[in-house]
Amino acid sequence: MSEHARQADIAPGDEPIDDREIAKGVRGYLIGLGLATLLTVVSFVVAGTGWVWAPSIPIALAVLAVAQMGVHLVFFLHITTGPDNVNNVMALAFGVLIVFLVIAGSLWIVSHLNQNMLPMDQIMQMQR
Amino acid sequence: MGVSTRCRRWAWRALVGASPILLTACGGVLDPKGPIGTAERTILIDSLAIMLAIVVPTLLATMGVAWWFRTSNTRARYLPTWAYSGQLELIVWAIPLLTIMLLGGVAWVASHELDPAQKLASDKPALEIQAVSLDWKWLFIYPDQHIASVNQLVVPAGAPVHFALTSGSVMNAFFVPQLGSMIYTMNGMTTQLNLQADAPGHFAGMSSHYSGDGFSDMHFEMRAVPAAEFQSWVDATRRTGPVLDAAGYADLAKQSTNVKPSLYRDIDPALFHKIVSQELPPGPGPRAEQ
Amino acid sequence: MFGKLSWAAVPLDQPIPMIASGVVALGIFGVMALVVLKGWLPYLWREWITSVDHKRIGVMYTLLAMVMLLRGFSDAILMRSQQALAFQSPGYLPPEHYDQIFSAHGTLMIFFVAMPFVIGLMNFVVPLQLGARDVAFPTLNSVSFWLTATGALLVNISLVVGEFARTGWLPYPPLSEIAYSPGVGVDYYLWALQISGVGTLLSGVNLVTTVLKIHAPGMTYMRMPMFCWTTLASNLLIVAAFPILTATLAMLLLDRYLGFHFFTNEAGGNVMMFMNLIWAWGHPEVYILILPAFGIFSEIIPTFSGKPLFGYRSMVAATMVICILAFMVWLHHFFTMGAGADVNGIFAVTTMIIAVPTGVKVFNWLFTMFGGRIVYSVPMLWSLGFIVTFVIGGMTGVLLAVPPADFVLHNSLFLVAHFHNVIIGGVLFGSFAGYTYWFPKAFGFRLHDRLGRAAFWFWIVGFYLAFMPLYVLGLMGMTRRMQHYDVPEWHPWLIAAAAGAALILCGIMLQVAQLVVSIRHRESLRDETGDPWNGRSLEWATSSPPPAFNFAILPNVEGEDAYWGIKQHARDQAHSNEEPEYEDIEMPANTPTGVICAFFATFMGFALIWHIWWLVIVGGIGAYATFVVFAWRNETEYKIDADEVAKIDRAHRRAIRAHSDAALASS
Amino acid sequence: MSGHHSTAGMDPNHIGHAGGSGPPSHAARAAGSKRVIAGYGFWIFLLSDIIMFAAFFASYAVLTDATAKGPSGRDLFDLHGVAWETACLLLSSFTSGIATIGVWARRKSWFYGGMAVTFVLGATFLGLELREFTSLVARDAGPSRSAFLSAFFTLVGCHGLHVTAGLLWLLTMMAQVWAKGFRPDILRRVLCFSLFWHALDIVWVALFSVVYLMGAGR
Ligand code: HEA
Ligand code: HEA
Ligand code: CUA
Ligand SMILES: [Cu+2]
Repeated sequence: MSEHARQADIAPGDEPIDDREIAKGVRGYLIGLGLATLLTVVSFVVAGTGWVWAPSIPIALAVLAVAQMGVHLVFFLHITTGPDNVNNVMALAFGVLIVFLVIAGSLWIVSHLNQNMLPMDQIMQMQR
Repeated sequence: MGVSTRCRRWAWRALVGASPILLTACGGVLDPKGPIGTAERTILIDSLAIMLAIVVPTLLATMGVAWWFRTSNTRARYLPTWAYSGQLELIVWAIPLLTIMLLGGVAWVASHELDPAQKLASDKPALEIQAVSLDWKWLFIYPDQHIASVNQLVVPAGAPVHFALTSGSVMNAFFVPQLGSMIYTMNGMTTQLNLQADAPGHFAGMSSHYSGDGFSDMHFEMRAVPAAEFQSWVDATRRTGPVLDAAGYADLAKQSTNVKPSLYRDIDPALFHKIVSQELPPGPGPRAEQ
Repeated sequence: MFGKLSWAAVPLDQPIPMIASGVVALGIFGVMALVVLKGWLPYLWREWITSVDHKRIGVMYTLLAMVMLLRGFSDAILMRSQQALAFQSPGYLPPEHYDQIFSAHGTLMIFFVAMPFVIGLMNFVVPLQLGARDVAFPTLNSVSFWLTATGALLVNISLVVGEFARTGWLPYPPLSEIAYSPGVGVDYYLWALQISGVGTLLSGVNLVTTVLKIHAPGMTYMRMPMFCWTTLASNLLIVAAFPILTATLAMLLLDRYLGFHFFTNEAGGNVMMFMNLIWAWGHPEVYILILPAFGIFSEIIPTFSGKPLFGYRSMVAATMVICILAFMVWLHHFFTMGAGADVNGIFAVTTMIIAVPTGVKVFNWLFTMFGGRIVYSVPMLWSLGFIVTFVIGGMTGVLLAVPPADFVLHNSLFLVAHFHNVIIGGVLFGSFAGYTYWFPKAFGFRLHDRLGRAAFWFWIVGFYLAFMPLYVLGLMGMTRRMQHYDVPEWHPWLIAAAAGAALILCGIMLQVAQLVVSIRHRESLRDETGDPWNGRSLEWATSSPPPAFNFAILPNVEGEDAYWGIKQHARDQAHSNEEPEYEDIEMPANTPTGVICAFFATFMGFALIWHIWWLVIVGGIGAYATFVVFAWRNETEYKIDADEVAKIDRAHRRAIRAHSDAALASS
Repeated sequence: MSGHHSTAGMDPNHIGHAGGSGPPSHAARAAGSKRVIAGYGFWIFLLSDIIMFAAFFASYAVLTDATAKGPSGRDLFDLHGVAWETACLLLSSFTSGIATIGVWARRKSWFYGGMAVTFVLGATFLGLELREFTSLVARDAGPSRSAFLSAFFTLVGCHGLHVTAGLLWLLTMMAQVWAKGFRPDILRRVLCFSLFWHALDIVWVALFSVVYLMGAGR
């Protein structure tokens, strides 16, 4: 198999050979660490203080979390949109889709079920 | 429901012609005795007819093509490289897609029309029944009549019945095939069901969700009777049998199989509420017996 | 010392399981004695048990499936005869047995028959079709297989020691919670599936990686045979769905072992979450099973029609659409829970949409046959039987997807008929077709033809007789899982169904006979050229059975139907015989890692079921140690010399030349 | 026989040579190197792991309000501890990156140093988590108190178990490099380990956002 080995594909988490310069590498991880720290701190601040309008906190947290995951993917896992990464990104997209379907689907279904199965007295109250 | 009556009539004829046994065999979902069951049978047959319209030609074509193009048939044309055709490709996607659009429309509308929680339109008031599945029997509480019964259900014919259902132990499903729609029963939760029997009669009812060793005997008889007879049945019941209170319920909740029908003269009015809210704990399961 | 285990766990007082397990134990013991006495053990150990060759592992998977099929079928016969007898009588199987039997039947058939059968075929065929030397992770492949075997072993141990679950093939709580099922039955179920689930997941990872990353030169994605595509889709589903099963079963385990409250009646547990999650796995699971079968038919129908697959691109698209849609329909298994019209309606529509890509496949097979020269070989018979049967089963599936229809058909025998209709007509017929089609590739000789035909006809007639009555019974209001009943109208239909099962039994016996007769007459059934069916894809380009390295020189692919192209090219240019330059080939070395892992996993599973905690710890440490030892090896590959490769390949070339000369001479 | 001819070189759908979804050449699609294969396989495994977490997340989300009259997240969560845990894990992701750079540059000191610090940070994280768990159990808020707590302990504990497994793996990798040096098969395993470790950090981001920060705020 190895005769046909090509570097056109790249393993997830790897960086292309020619990019492997120590200084450059360290710089990448440092940028990632900085951005991630920033986002984490903002998340804790948003949740822990009254600075943000309370009902929007969960949305803000969700957005921040997604952003931070993105930072990790790019700077720590070296996932890019380059042609050598197509397969890695496709697999990731598939995974994210399934995660979304399972979580959102479950919440939607069970919330409807719960709504329809309130104990009798609560239904009576609603009808009156 | 978007299906032409001609189509429906055709389906009927096919079904009646093909299997008279199906229809004469009483007690099934093709022999409904109430509005819900009737509507469901209609939907079932309509959907089947829509699909048969495409499935039957497909099956015939399969067998025909397979037979005609057998090696020994020298008259059949051999097209050894024919593997693509834009038009056919389009048709191949379009036909099932259109069928499904029709069928999906039917399903969408029908699931709204026949939502089991939906009240039935009627000039008569609905009879309220609280059904509790237990290991392994059914308890029916008549909250307005202050009576209860085990493994038998008497309702007035021609009037809607509203069921509130729960389980006193594991999951079950309440089902009277000739009246339609089954629904799950679960501990700590209430499901809703609305049914009606159009004319007096006896119908078999059962649990249609496996619930353990005694499951096969977890059936009950449902009787629809004329309104006057219903009233006299209620009156008679009020005069006989024990009272169902918390202690009686605890007894009933223990596992038992093949339970004979019985009646309760009076009930604790909050009984159903106490079961749903788990104030009365769920049935003890097999351990209690040892 | 031995946790909950004591002699009382062995049901000495119950004749049926004791006799059954006695026979099984005797059989196993007999085979083992034979192996040892004949001195075959070293051979088996070297060539099979420790093998990491995808072909050997594939064969072992299918063998496991067939053995479990016999067990699953004996359960089916028990059920059919019980229901034929139990009219107004308790029959001969009391509920606590009958309930174990349908639970074991469903569990075995899905997890230890259907799954290993399709995984075995994918394992065997896909690397050959891709023009590869092996799967991506050969050792992992062996681990996967042995973990699956462990699960199967645990289920069968439950026959003798303790009991099996009485909760159906999917253990719905709260019935499966400790309060209502205090015995070890559910624990057997849970640990068997957790252990084999790890194996399945790993083999999913393995095959996805293989299809996406390992090819012969020129084998682009759009040139892969359909079976590779459906393998990709099916294994993507495995990778995405099995973790959900693992998580769900883990929650039930935590409830049972540590008093958690995910699905209990008490303390806020929510049983609906179990139904929701188990079907979020369960529905994709049925497409995990059917997609490889679709792929098998997409190989067989073109081969025996003598033309390429019609609408290849549509087929690829349909496969991937099914793969995604599979995750958007799971609620159709609990329409009757009462989620309301909007939820039911949406899931009804998404469910039905699956009929579109499936229909596309059916029509494309039809057009593949159109204009062909159809050879009615045994694999082709199974394929035709499949199309007809599966379309009917699919149609009743779509009917169940209409919520108001499901409100009266859910949990009825109509449903049971639906899924046997698609599983037997689809997955099982597909597996049988693939088994007959690729058998010569695996063993170098064909299966006996006439016996195969006879088996097919018994099967198909038996199938319709056994399962069409169930549709009628479902419409008559009969629920599933009834141990007895007292409705006179049901009785004749159940007797008919039992007769059908008896015909199926004849079919099975003919299949066994076919195997035996074929082995006896293997010389006359020999496949000399490696290409007995005039095949179109690369597995037919090598000898039967293929050498360990599959291809002496990795083939160069220049279009779809790779081998067909090569053959045509050779015929046009009459130059198939120039000899390439052979090179040394490195192949992964055999290792007992898989079987040792499974050894520890078996003890660990058994110990967990019976609460023998010290043994759990020993098993865990043993498994970890095995991996470390494996990781410490220095020699992970062995080399096959170019001379050796040349010798093997020349023999194959000579055989092909002799064959084509003979063909020329006779024409 | 024209039929023969047209099948030979051509492909009937006229797609074979266009090569499908984009990769420009046969070369791109030829068998990848072992490193790519191993990394990709592990990537797929990680996705499956994340989907398993998704199932636990879904249960947690559904059961957050099922406190059975017991304590809720608001009553229980201590954001200070969580902040420290987060810091540990984030830093450890960085240090494991440093170990990776040590591998490229074939510098054992960077590798051992990075891995050792990663281990310490991971172990500290685990210690903090254990402290939280024991204090919860001590306050009668153990996993069998309510469905909410069952889901909480399972979700967070599952991540903790992954970290534990990661630490075991980390030590094994250090031992392997020490015993065998930077051999290609060992480097592949190191690659997989670093993927694993970074993925655990990503899961933790979801955990502290959804479970702790949103939970404490209710
Ligand atoms: C792959 C799945 C699969 C298969 C193949 C089958 C096959 C069969 N099943 Fe299956 N069945 C299920 C999956 C399957 N079943 C499931 C999931 C359930 C639900 C369980 C539950 O309720 O929880 C169920 C339930 C179920 C019931 C219970 C119905 C009820 O609830 O009341 C019954 C009743 O008779 C039944 C009958 C049969 C019969 C007669 C066959 C026959 O067709 C048997 C066919 C025989 C074989 C498949 C083996 C034969 C072949 C060989 C041995 C090959 C030999 C060798 C060579 C090829 C060389 N099944
Ligand atoms: C291999 C297994 C397999 C396959 C392929 C399928 C395929 C399908 N199944 Fe089935 N199903 C099961 C195995 C399978 N199923 C099992 C095991 C259960 C029960 C589990 C249990 O409860 O124990 C079940 C249960 C089940 C239910 C739940 C019923 C209930 O519990 O009440 C439903 C409901 O929607 C359903 C629907 C479908 C549909 C719509 C398809 C579709 O994919 C079918 C698509 C195919 C076609 C439609 C035929 C070909 C198409 C054409 C010729 C085109 C033209 C046709 C039309 C436009 C209609 N299935
Ligand atoms: Cu189930 Cu509410
Ligand atoms: Cu399904």
